[in-house]
Amino acid sequence: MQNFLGLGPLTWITFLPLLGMIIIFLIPSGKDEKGKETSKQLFRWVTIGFTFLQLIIAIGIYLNYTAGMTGINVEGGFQFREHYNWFTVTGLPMFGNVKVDYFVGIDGISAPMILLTAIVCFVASFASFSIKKQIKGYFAMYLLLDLGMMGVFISLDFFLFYVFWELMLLPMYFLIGIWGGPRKEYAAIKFFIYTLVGSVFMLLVIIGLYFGVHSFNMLDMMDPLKYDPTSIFAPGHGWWRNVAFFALFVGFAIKVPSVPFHTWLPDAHVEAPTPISVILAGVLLKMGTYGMLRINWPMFPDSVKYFQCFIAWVGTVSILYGALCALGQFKVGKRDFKKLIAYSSVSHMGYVVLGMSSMNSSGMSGAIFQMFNHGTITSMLFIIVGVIYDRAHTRGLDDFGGLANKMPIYTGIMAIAFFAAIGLPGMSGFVSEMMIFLGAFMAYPILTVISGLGIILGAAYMLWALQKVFFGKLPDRWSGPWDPTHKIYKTDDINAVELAALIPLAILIIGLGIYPAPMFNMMNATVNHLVEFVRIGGGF
Amino acid sequence: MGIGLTHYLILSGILFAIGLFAVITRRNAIMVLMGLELILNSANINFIAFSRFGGINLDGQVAAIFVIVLAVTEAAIALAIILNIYQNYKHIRIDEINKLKE
Amino acid sequence: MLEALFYIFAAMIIGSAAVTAFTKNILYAAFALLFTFFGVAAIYVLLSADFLAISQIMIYIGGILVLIIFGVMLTTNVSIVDIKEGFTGKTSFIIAGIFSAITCIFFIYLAFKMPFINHAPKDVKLPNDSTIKPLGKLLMTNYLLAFEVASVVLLIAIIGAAMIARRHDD
Amino acid sequence: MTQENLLMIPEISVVILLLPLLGFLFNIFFGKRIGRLSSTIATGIMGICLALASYIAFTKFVYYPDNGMIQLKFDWFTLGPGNAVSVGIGVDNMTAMMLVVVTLISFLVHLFSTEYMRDDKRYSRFFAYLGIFTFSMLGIVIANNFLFMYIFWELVGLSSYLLIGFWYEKDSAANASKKAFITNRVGDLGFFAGIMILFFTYRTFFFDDIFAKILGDSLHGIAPILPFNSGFWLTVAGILIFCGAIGKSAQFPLHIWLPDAMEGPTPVSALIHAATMVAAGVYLTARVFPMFTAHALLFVAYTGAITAFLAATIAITQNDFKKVLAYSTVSQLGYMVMGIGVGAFTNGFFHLVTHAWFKACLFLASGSVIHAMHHAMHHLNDHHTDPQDIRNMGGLRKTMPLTYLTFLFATIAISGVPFTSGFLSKDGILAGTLAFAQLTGNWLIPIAGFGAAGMTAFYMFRLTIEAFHGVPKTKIATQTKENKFVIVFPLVLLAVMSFWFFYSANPIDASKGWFASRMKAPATSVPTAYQFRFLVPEERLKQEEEAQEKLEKANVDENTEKLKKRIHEELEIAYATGQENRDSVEKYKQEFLKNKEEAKARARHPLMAKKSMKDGSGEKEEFLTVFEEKIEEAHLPAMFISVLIAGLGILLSFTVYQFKAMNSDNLANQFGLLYRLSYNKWYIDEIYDASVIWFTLNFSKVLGLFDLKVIDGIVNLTAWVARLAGQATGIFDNVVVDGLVNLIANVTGTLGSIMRKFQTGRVQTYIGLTIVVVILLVYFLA
Repeated sequence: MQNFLGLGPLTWITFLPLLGMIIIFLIPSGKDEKGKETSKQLFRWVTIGFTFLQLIIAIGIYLNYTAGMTGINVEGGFQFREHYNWFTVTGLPMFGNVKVDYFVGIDGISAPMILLTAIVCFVASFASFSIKKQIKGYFAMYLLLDLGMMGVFISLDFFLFYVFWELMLLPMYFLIGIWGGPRKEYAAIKFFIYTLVGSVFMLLVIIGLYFGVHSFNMLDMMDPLKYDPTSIFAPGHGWWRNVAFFALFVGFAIKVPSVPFHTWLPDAHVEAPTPISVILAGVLLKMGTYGMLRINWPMFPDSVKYFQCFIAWVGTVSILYGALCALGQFKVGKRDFKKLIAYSSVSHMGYVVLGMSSMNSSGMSGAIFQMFNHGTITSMLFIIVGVIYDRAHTRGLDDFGGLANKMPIYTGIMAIAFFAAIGLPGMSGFVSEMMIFLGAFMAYPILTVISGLGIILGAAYMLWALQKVFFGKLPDRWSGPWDPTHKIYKTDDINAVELAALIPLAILIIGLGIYPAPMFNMMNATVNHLVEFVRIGGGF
Repeated sequence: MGIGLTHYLILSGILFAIGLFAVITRRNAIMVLMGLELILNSANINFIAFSRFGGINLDGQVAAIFVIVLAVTEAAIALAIILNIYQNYKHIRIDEINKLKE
Repeated sequence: MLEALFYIFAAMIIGSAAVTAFTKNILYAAFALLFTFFGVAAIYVLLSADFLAISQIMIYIGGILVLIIFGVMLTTNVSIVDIKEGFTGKTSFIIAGIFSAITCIFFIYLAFKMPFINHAPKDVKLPNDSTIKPLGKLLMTNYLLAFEVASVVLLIAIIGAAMIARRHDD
Repeated sequence: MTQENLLMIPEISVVILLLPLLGFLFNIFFGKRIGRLSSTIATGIMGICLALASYIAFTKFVYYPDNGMIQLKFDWFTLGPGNAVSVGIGVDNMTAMMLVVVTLISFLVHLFSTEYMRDDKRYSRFFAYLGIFTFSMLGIVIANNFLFMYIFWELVGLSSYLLIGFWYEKDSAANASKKAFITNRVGDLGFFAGIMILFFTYRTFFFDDIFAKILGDSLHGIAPILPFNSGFWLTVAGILIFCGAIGKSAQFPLHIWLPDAMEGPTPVSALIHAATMVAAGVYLTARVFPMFTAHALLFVAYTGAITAFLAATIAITQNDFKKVLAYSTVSQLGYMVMGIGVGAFTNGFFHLVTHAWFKACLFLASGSVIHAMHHAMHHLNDHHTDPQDIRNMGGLRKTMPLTYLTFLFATIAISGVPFTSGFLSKDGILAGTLAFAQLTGNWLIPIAGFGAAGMTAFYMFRLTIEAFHGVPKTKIATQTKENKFVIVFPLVLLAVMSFWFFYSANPIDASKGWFASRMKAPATSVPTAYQFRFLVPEERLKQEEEAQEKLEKANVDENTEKLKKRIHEELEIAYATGQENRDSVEKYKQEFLKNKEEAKARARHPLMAKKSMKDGSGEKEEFLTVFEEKIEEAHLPAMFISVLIAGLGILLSFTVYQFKAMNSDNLANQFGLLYRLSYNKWYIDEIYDASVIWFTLNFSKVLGLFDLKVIDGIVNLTAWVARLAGQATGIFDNVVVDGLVNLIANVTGTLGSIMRKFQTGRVQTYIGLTIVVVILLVYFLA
């Protein structure tokens, strides 16, 4: 892929949203005499345009991606890489010279994530049509969030990574806190503080590692020869390295989220507006597992082995706990549709953690593929909830019923999403879950079979929800013309904009379910390299 | 006893005090102006007294000339201002013109 | 002889100044001011400052006082004959009195206690010829700049005064 | 078998597989627009499939009669060099037979449904679902590996879910579909665990590769790959895979979903829940038959026996037309599983095929009856009577003669009366159980089998008599009419298919027929030490014996060298396939030696029959095992007993229900406890509700509360503590720090307000003050 204007495709894909943001800021809000924002359509289409450009670049990256290059700790294995000096600060006390690079590149782990981010952002921008207030600010924030997420996935400099990581938090906070539901402030602050705690752990380790290698380059941090032998993370300091690994793991596990750090997720999902839920579940959760694969695994391969069993337990517990909590939604408190899906996310991300704990190529590939699939599937689920919420202004599962007759197309699409979430063969979720199970079984047979209960529980709660919403009799309030005062809601079927968001995802889910080879080809070399790297302990 | 510097200074001091009193107490702006003239005169007496007895010779007198010049300009401008005030307020009672308070 | 003259003129200055300060009638005050200026001019003569004495009479009496009287005429409603303008109030009257008294006493105190008083010559020989020539020389040499500035200031003051006093209704 | 002379079998099988999918896609997207035409398209596609399947079956049976599998293998995706996930399709005799069964029944059900579903508002949707079901079922049939099988297994579950819940407006239907799916998932978890064990060990999903590797080098005196050097894991894997069959074929204890599944439309019940999908479990059991160890087979046999018996007892007392048939299906599936479990592979599979015809016939006939009842009810404006309750029927023989005749014939077939296909297959299974009992002493299995056979005859005739004989019990029954041709035609065809002569010229023994000769039991792959001796082919026993002797005779050092070399090779394979964590060479060798001793000891296991001394006599029966001979011996006794018992059952049924010689209510009262147990289905649903489901739901509830209160509570508590600390510092801040600041401010303010007094705004005051200050300054400074 050619460099355009002297900047590589990764820079373009990451900073395009910034351009969009500037354009959005330049467009006047243009309120007419009634106070209605006249240029809101323009904001929407600008956002869609920029995310679409991003998607095109992402597809271009995919098409020009060379399968078989390794990455992880080999700089030559990264593709589309750009390496410039960002800034250098000299003569700091203690730190000495601090050199921060703009070092980006992708390998088999980040390439699927780039693709996923581009897809989810594009799709979620369609779902953003339901946002009605302060549209200018919303889309500006949205694009900033997009930028942050892309940046996290391309960064190979730890400092840069951290900058993007934090950059992403802020718009998320506002997007939940301003455009969210009734308890938005609580949810936003909870989200923010939770993830900030994780960031603090990460920051501590970053500083520690910096003193070890005197560089923020991630690849240097993976090389035992680059470490100052006196530093606490140098090879041989197993205890300290384990502590650092654990701190990082907790930091990322909060983001995943793994039990018991998951309680921000249901709140954030329930309160966030639909497109933000989509992005939250579709991309943000992946950052935890991505961080583990990019940072935890190769930087602390010795500690990974030490904690392997523990990680597998974390995965198993998350799977079962999330699934049971999702099932428990039918019994406890408000039966909220979004909360159900939020808990199912906990469960599904548990599979990813379980797969990563296996340390073999099936499990790892499955985990990465599951990250991608969970992104597409859960995005679809949240958009689906958003569609019904726009019509009914409720997410209570008890308020629905018998919609299959009223909204047949919607029901069909929803069935695809639900069965994909259950892991039905023919959908991408099946392939990834299968690979995770096959891989994890080689490492921890008993745990794997126990976590297999998750697929039964998954079927139970998903089908339960499906039945609640679509089957049975239509409640009286759902028939008749639109009349919010009497709680009678219109039940027009899904519209074109919503379909535009859902159909690409559905095609992707089914397409990858039938022919997953493109994804696996993309990540094979990297994953095998990582597995081998961790197996030999990386020299630590 | 011969008339010395001290006498002149006492004279100018008394004149100054009277002028000050006029400046502070009178309501009419023109009366205030008159008080000012008294003060300036007391200052001039001092200058010239110093010129006579203080060993500064004619420099004191030159200063007095400038003071007179200043007095003239001051009187001219002050009167112009007073006229202006009169045009605006239809009176020149200076204690009622307390815009500075706000 | 000179001492008697000094005391006479001093009494005249203080008396007329007091009238200026205390009278309610603004016209009386203006006339009393006339006597004060005369008295001061006389004191200048006693101090052998002839040029200044003449200037005092010409400028103060011929210029400023006339100006003041014009001001009085223009700003006081003569037709209803209420040119008596009172003081700002009893409290301020007393306070101002005390202030002035303190000031007066302070100056007298200074007149006696200032260190240079003792170095001043008791009696200085009066010059015989006029001071006009040396004054003119001084103004044209040492004080040229001040002189020029003063003239500019005068010019500006005249323009300014004319501007300010101009009627604004056109 | 070379590629060029396969007569296009793999290609055509792929076409057969994909055609129904095409129909599904077409009907789901355009079905609504084309209306009635959708059924024509779907039926037409099934007709083509049927023709192609017949071609494949004919070709396979005639040109490739030996039981080899013609297969295609390809990589689905790869995980790096040498680490591919391969899948493929394959056709052997069993597949060819199944293709015909599935396509024929599917075709007939399509035909039947064109009329039966005529008034349904989701007409085209129904045919779309039938299409995807047929696709998935064919996928199971032609899969040659576990992965594909599992994939289509799940897809079949999906289509079953969709079809059971077709009338989702009814809560009962929605619940039943959910129950079916989840129950199946439980079984599938076991299935998947079994697949994981096999894949973990052999790194392949293909049946033939796995069986070959299980057999491994035991012939050459080398132990099979870890962990199957002990029979335990092999047994576990077998049982786990069989779990899939337990779920899908509704075996005890997961049979509970099948009777509920009758909420779906009746053609669906015929297609899925009688003839094909539920048989998939049996098909799977037959597929993996070569890897069942002795213990696993015993497990399978007992499961089948219990299911057959239990379901038969329940079926006796049910009143719902379809429920009776459902339990009868469960019972018959138990039969098939039992047959395979005892090693009567051929007859078990045979029963699958014959059962498919007559059970489909029974269900379609019931559909015909229900359809007629519905119409009659509609005619009478009656919307409350249950059209499926046999207590509302009676006397339908007169109004619906064709339906009656076909139903009767299918009933005779299922009861095991001679000259029917049902007799042939059932007799074979029962003979197998007898032989098995003789060889191993498990006499409970034949007892359950014969008991179930008698009960089957009884309740099937009860059903026939109650519904068709006697006088109409309600007005509706009198108003019923025979259905149209498209409904009756499949019935007749299926009934005709139940005659014996389709399978064997001999009406009482099918073992010499074409079917039995094509569906030979595959030789077991399980090492001799873990298998019933009588199931292991003579040939292999002989080979093994020779190998053993050679091994013993061979020089010990040489042997060790050979072993080491072999072990190295094994380890290399293990490394290449990623089993890097394997034990060291030394350990491996020791284990091998130890296992050899154990294997010798295990050979004297009580389950193992004594080795037959008989020499292989028949020229064609190269692999004729002891067991097969025993079956032949047991054939006649089994036949007599089964005919006798079936006859007794029929007789009893006629006595009670036709001639009313005994009052059925009295009988029910006499056997009160048993009756209630049977009527309430042994309370199995209730037990589940009270145990597993109750536990799961309440556990999830508790966990949900735990999450909400405890975990979130801890988070909120932390936040609360932080906030409290914040408040404390806030108070400190307000009182002390702010206090100081405020103090200063107050002082300033007070001073200011004092000073304010001086600010009169009058110039004169300012002048006065200025003077005072100047004086003060002069005084103090000068």
